[in-house]
Amino acid sequence: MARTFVGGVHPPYRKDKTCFLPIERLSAPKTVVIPLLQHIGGINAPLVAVGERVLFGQKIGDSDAPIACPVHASVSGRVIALEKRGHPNGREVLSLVIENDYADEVHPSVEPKNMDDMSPADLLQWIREAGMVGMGGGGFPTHAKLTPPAGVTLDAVLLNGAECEPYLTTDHRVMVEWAEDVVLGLRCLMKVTGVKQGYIGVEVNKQDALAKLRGAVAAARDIQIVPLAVKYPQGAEQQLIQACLNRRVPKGKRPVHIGVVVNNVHTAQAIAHSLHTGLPCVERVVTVDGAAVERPGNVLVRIGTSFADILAERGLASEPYKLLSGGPMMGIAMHTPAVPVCKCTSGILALSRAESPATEAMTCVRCARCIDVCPMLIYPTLIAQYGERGRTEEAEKYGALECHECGACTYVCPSHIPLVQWIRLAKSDIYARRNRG
Amino acid sequence: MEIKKLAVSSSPHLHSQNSVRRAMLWVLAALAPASLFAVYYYGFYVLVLLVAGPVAAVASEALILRLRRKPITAAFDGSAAVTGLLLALNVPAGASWWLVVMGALLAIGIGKQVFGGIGHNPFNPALAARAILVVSWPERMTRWVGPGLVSSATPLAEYRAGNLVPSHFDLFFGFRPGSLGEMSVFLLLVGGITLICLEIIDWKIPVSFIGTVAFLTWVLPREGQTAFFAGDPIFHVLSGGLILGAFFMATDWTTSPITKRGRIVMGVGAGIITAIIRLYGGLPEGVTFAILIMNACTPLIDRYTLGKSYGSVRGAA
Amino acid sequence: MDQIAVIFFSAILINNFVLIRFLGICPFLGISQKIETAVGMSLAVIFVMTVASLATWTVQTYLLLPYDLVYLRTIVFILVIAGLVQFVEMVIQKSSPTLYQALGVYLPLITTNCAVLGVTILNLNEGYNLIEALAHGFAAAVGFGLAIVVFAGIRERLELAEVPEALQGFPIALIIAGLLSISFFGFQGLL
Amino acid sequence: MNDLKVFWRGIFDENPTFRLLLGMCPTLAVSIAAGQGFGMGLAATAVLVASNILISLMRRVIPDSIRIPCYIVIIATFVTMVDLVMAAFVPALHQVLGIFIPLIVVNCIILQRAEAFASKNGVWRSTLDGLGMGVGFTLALVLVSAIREILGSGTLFGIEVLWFWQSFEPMRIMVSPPGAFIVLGLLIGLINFLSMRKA
Amino acid sequence: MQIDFRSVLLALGALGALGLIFGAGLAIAAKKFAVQTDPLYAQVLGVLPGANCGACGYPGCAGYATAVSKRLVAIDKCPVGGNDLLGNLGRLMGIEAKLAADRLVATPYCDGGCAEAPTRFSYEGIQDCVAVVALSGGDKACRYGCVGYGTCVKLCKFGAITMDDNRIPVVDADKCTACGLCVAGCPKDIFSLRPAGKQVHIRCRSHDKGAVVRKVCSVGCIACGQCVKVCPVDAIAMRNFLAQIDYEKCINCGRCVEKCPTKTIHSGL
Repeated sequence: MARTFVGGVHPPYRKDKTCFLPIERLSAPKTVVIPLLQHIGGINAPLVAVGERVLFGQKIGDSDAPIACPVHASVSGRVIALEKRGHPNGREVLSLVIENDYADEVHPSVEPKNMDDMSPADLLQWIREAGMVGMGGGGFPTHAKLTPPAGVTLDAVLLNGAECEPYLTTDHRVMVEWAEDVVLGLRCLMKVTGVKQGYIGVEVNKQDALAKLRGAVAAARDIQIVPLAVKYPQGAEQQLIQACLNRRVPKGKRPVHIGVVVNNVHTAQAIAHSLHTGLPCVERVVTVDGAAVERPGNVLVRIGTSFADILAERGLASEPYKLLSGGPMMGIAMHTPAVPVCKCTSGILALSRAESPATEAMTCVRCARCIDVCPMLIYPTLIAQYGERGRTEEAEKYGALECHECGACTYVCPSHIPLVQWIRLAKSDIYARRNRG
Repeated sequence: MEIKKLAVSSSPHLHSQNSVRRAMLWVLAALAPASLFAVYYYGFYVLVLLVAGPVAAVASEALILRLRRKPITAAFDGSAAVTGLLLALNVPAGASWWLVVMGALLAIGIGKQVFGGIGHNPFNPALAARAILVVSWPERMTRWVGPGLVSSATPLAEYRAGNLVPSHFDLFFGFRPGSLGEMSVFLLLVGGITLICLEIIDWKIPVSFIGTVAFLTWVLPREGQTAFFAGDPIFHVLSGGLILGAFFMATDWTTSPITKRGRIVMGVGAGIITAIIRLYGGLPEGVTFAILIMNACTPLIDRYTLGKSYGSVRGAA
Repeated sequence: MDQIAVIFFSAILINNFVLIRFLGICPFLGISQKIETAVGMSLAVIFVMTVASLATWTVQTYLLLPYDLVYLRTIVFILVIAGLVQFVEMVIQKSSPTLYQALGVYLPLITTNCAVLGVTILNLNEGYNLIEALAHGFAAAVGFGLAIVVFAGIRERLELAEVPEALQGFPIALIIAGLLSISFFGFQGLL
Repeated sequence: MNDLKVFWRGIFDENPTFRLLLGMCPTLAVSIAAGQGFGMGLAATAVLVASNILISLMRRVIPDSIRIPCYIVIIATFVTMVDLVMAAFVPALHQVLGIFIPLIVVNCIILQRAEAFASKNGVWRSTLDGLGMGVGFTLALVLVSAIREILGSGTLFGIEVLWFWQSFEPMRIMVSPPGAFIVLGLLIGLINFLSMRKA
Repeated sequence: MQIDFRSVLLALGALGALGLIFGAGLAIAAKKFAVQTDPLYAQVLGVLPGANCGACGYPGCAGYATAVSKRLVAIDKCPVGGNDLLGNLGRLMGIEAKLAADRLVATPYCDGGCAEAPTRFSYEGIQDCVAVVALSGGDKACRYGCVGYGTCVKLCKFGAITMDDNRIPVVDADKCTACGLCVAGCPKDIFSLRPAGKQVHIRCRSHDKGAVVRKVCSVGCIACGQCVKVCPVDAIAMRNFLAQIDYEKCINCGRCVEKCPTKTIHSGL
């Protein structure tokens, strides 16, 4: 019996074009743009100057902030600029631009590791140095997730293989092709945290991934493969925890506060890959899809490769109407393809108008479908309506701050109200009010 | 291929096929079998009523929107047509056409547009209009006729009078007098269950409403009797406008609670009021008034049945 | 006992003071913007009406009737009520400043709330004994409270509605009251 | 403000029912038939004029801190007089108006005029003000009750007026409580709408 | 006519007795439940404009009145009431009020509407400046410019701001109270308060270089410096590629307005 959570929606999968295609490696581009911020937390300071030559895998940005992790050069070559560039989060972020010399000269710090030889503390430090972040889209620094606050004992490590967003098949292919690495990565995370039980949650529409993972785990008892019902947002941290462990994360807390560590399967695979090769996080798999893309598929690219380069490689069948970074439910619409792939960029979707039609908002008819589907059990329409009228106290009362913007409410709204956008505005109003008073 | 200008919007970028219009068309479709049965049972004249209702409702909505200088396209979103049809289904077969037209005008005017139109009305427009009609022209609204427009009394009135009532079978399939839309329980159930499966209406209101009426009419003695647990719940569930009201009117999006628990409260409350009016009130039927009163209570119900959010668990402080 | 129950339910549901008898319309329309204030007002009215029923019944039975002063009824009753309300006002102002602030100018308005004077006169017109008068006063106030709280709920919701400008405020409130009144018609003939 | 304005104001610009939104209870309750509305209006006007005169006369005598109770006693006295007079001379009307005659005491219009006008102005102007407000209230009552009577009973002042429309069936809701609320609400809305258009 | 003195006396007696009883009861109650209220508060609230705009930083006029009457805050926090209010409050509180020299009006410092400034993407969603700016910084190609979704119109409690056909805010100087809500609420920081007497102002916020500005707006400041040269009183300075007027020095001569090649400098309210 597949496990699940309360609420949720069933958007069309649209995964069939890419989920059976093997991952293809793309050649490194002429220039890469490495944003100094590729995680949630403090921005890194550059460690190299313009004009300097950097090597493949060299640390080029780091920060003292407690929640931050370094970035690395994904090619060898010369730094030609340090300036604000477009970022897949929609804003402009200080970035290092490196001109590739195609030598791929590896930095001396890069050397394979053996997990069994390292202490948990060393492993933790190394995970930070390797620049590991949540590669599912969140981008929370992995090492910070593994450190429990005082008084909390970690007791479960969850790998998130739900991949509930339509179109995206990145994690699916990673699990199918590198199942052993995923399991090894999980074991590494379990060693760091001293947790005895690991779980991998996978939606049951990925039977091949489930089979491969079961094969990789074999008879081991310490890792449980959890089949999950196919429902959006099954892959959201809170919902995954509810489905796998039947626990809830309290308001304003993170999973680590209830002793749970959640990581994306791709992150686990990246950790394992890094153990094998010694390379930090310098490449990732990205789903390229959408009706405007000529040859959809999953590509393994260097971090910093621009969307434009990847789209040029895969070809455009028509002029895209929207260009998304991430999936269609939580992804961010880009206004230009001149943005680089970051560590947390899981997909590049070039959608046609028919795939993502513009809708006109009408009056709320109180059908309460948004409330029925909300996985956080809050009141989207009330937050939106009170927020619209500037009544932030009410918006907060109905749960504005708990919203993690999964988009299920907006997806089902028969009046086409941009609920998530209203809630986002209400949240910023609430924070602004708090900062004032 | 060159990218010239991209569209940017907030996530999500996918949208379900849901729309108010689509849902309203489904409601009309779900009401169609029961409506056609009324035409079959009573004859062609009722078709005039069933068409007059929606047409008058849509026309008056368009007119009022025009007067309010709002886009009149909103009149064709299907909600006015549903209101009009529900109103027509709530009059007796012998009703005059002007009664239905008047009702549709009242429903849209006083029931809906004075509050700002769709989504804002606190009372179900069709029921508000029906109540006005019942109070205004009681004899016209309760002059029940059988097939061929011969006068007769409804099962509930007969039951009150202690007379013989139709068999459960006849009640279930609709071979009995009543308002146009309330006769064939079977066809109404088909439509209602379709709407539940399509997630257009929530099962909680009809189930708790009908369940409460069944329970109370079974337990409580009718007026003038003393024996408890001696009622005929099946008769009460199958007769009158209970099924029509519970599936198609109490579930009205705008006027029913938005919380899950609130919908149960609404159903139970409407059930209690219906049962009390049927058993002890001056009127034989109480569904209309029960739903209207629960409509009025809906904001209070919503307020006091707010559920706990996902993150409202211990340790949240 | 039956008689009391009849008086009780009749005053709440069938002859609801506000919706059917049109007594106490001013506070009903004026102080029903928020549920909290409506509840506070209801409690104040329940208290005043019950005590007023007791006081006026006593005055009527032991003062006006024996000395043949029934024609002074209106003056005497309004005096009694005014004094009572003033007293309640002072108590609330002292004991619950927040409630006092919420009820604001409407507390003195209970004096001129025709529901209070109305219930005392009705008590006498109906020839109720003390217990019946108390029950009637209490139930009528509960009916008033029920109506005003339900009404406040609807009005709070309508804050989010796009009511046509000409109908905003009083007109829409009256129309809601009309529809609420119609809903209560279902109880006609009960009992 | 000239004296004429004081009088006219109560009828149009500051009509107690439609503009100041005062005295709703009797407006709703007795407006079943135009005759009743007219009778109620006259009774209230009588009390209004009389109390305005007396309060204006006594405005320098009444201590400020207990003025409201004093006004109420004065008003109650006149109401009692009107009550007794009506019981004696128009018993039928007195019967149908029922408790709304004694309830004139708590009619907000009268107290509001006492407080807002009579206590600050001379006798002549207070009389005019009371008269204007009273006429305004009476006219409003007659208007509301005429609408309700015509639609609800098909008559006006008890006379059949819809003789040209034989098949007219009275809309009985108009003569029942919900009709009162709805008609008054729509009427005030209409007046708001017209004055907004004018502005 | 025979007057029944007994009943008259009875009536008077009954009323008198009741009056005495109630009077005494109330007097006792008034003593027992006495609550102190500050008469100053009511007076202060009385002179405040009652707009409840919150520009003073308190939730509405009542909040500010409480604070003022308790002398917790200066009396010049309400921009709406203007000099009249300052005078009134000063009299009430016994404080010598320093009157503002010149009335201020809110002014939008951007004139690049639909016709002059192109957009870089087509926006779909809530018609609100804050909402669109949250997405990639707004759809205007000029990243300093007004995005034109009219949040300032909604913010203004006095109906002083409207959007023109070109989607640029227009301030009605007569209605503007200089409360500053638009200044604080505009996500692009387009508004500033300007002395109403100073008519010349440079309607641009862009610190981009001239070449960049030319590409994204036809009425933006290209930092050519001609206004600086032409100004007879040295009131204009070029700061980070944007000309700025020092209103202390400006004499409203309007020479810069004539000279400006991009018509960025305006004269008038």
